[in-house]
Amino acid sequence: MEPTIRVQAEDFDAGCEEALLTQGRRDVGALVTFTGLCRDEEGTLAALELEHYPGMAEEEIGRVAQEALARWPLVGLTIIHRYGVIRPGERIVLVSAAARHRGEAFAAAEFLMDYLKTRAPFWKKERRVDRADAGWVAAKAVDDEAAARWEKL
Amino acid sequence: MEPTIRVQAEDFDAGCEEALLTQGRRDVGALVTFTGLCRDEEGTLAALELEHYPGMAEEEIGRVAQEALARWPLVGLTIIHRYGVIRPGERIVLVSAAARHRGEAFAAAEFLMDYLKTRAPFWKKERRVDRADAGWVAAKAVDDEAAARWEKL
Amino acid sequence: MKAVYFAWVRERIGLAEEDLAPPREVETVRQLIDWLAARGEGYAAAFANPKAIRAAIDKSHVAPDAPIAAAREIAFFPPMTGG
Amino acid sequence: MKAVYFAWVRERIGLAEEDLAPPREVETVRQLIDWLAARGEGYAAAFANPKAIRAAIDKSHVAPDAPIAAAREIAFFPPMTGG
Repeated sequence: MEPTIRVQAEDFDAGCEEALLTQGRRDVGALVTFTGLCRDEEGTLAALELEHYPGMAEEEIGRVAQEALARWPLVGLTIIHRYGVIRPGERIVLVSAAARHRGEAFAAAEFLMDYLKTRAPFWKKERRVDRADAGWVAAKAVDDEAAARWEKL
Repeated sequence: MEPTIRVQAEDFDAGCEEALLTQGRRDVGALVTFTGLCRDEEGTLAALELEHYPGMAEEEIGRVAQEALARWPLVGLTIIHRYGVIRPGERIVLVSAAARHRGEAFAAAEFLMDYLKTRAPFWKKERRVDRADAGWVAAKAVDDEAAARWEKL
Repeated sequence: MKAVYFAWVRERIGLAEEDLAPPREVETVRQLIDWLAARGEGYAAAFANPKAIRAAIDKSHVAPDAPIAAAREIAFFPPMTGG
Repeated sequence: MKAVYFAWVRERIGLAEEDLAPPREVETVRQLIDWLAARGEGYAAAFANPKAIRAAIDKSHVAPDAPIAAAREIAFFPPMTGG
């Protein structure tokens, strides 16, 4: 199974991506789609600037996808990650995993998000409503922990 | 937060339901959508007949939704369950949970599916391609176990 | 008291619903199942394995020892297989 | 060897990329970081806390003790915050 991986500045349509994974198929029992969106942090965030490492971003997401495929028998997988300026309410990332059974689809989608957070070469800079200077978002220990728990499985 | 709950014979559009949960909002950071579909079981299944208990189906899904809302700070929740004749490739159930953070949205969506499986009053009858008689699907111990693991949390 | 049946419970009994008037000594769901099982062949087949039967009173799940005195509608069905 | 920098590593150095020709005794990623940190103020600021620096060789993550001899492109950046 060849996953669909896209790194793009443009927005995406979650419903359209889900339809592509299932249409014309009769072997998909479960589809789990995660969409990550930009929050306005109680009105304080004006926008995120997402920097990425072109080339490595696609390659690293591909490696993470292969790890998921080695762990769970997915029948379809789409991962999209945007870069550039993203405003509150807009979509940032999509992971959509299709499987025969729901446990596999849930686990794969959550694993992929945890791994993308800590391994995909993207960096967020925050533009605040009330400040001229933008600051880089610090990596969170909680994200490292979320990724680390899959090592034990 | 008032969840949207629908029990219906008609198909639904996952992308449309997801859009309704997020449009015009700036406080949603994570949206997890589960779609359950009818598999053809390697070509042996002609259709599922889904029987339900009208009235109780909506009420019980509502109770399960309130349990999820008591456990996780969701900002949006939609649950749709179909009944009637459903053919391979068609959608059966949708759970879409919106939250600020991804862990909450993933946990709530998986909890809801595990609980719907064992508590929502729906029963599946299988029409086989090669047999005239249809048989009722037996409840699975694995589904009881999936629901039971949430009791420990 | 209205009784409603679903899935193979409904099929074995041959009815989707009926009115029941059990005697006063039938006080719990379990006792109602035993009383129903003695009503004829279809009922006996439907309730042959009480462990495979789930019940709801007024559209809420109940345990076998739940009292039935206040029930307006009691439902019997197999374990759920939705989702 | 081409070096590429991202996020605040790029900002502090003031360059997105450059060609590097480290001396032969610089054999590992860690040694290259030390060598870069001594090149000037911006580099010193970028690499002040080596624990906060991640590296990739030819677009794959590598550990600080990875050899750099065969590298065509080496990247330095902070911990990732995508997703």
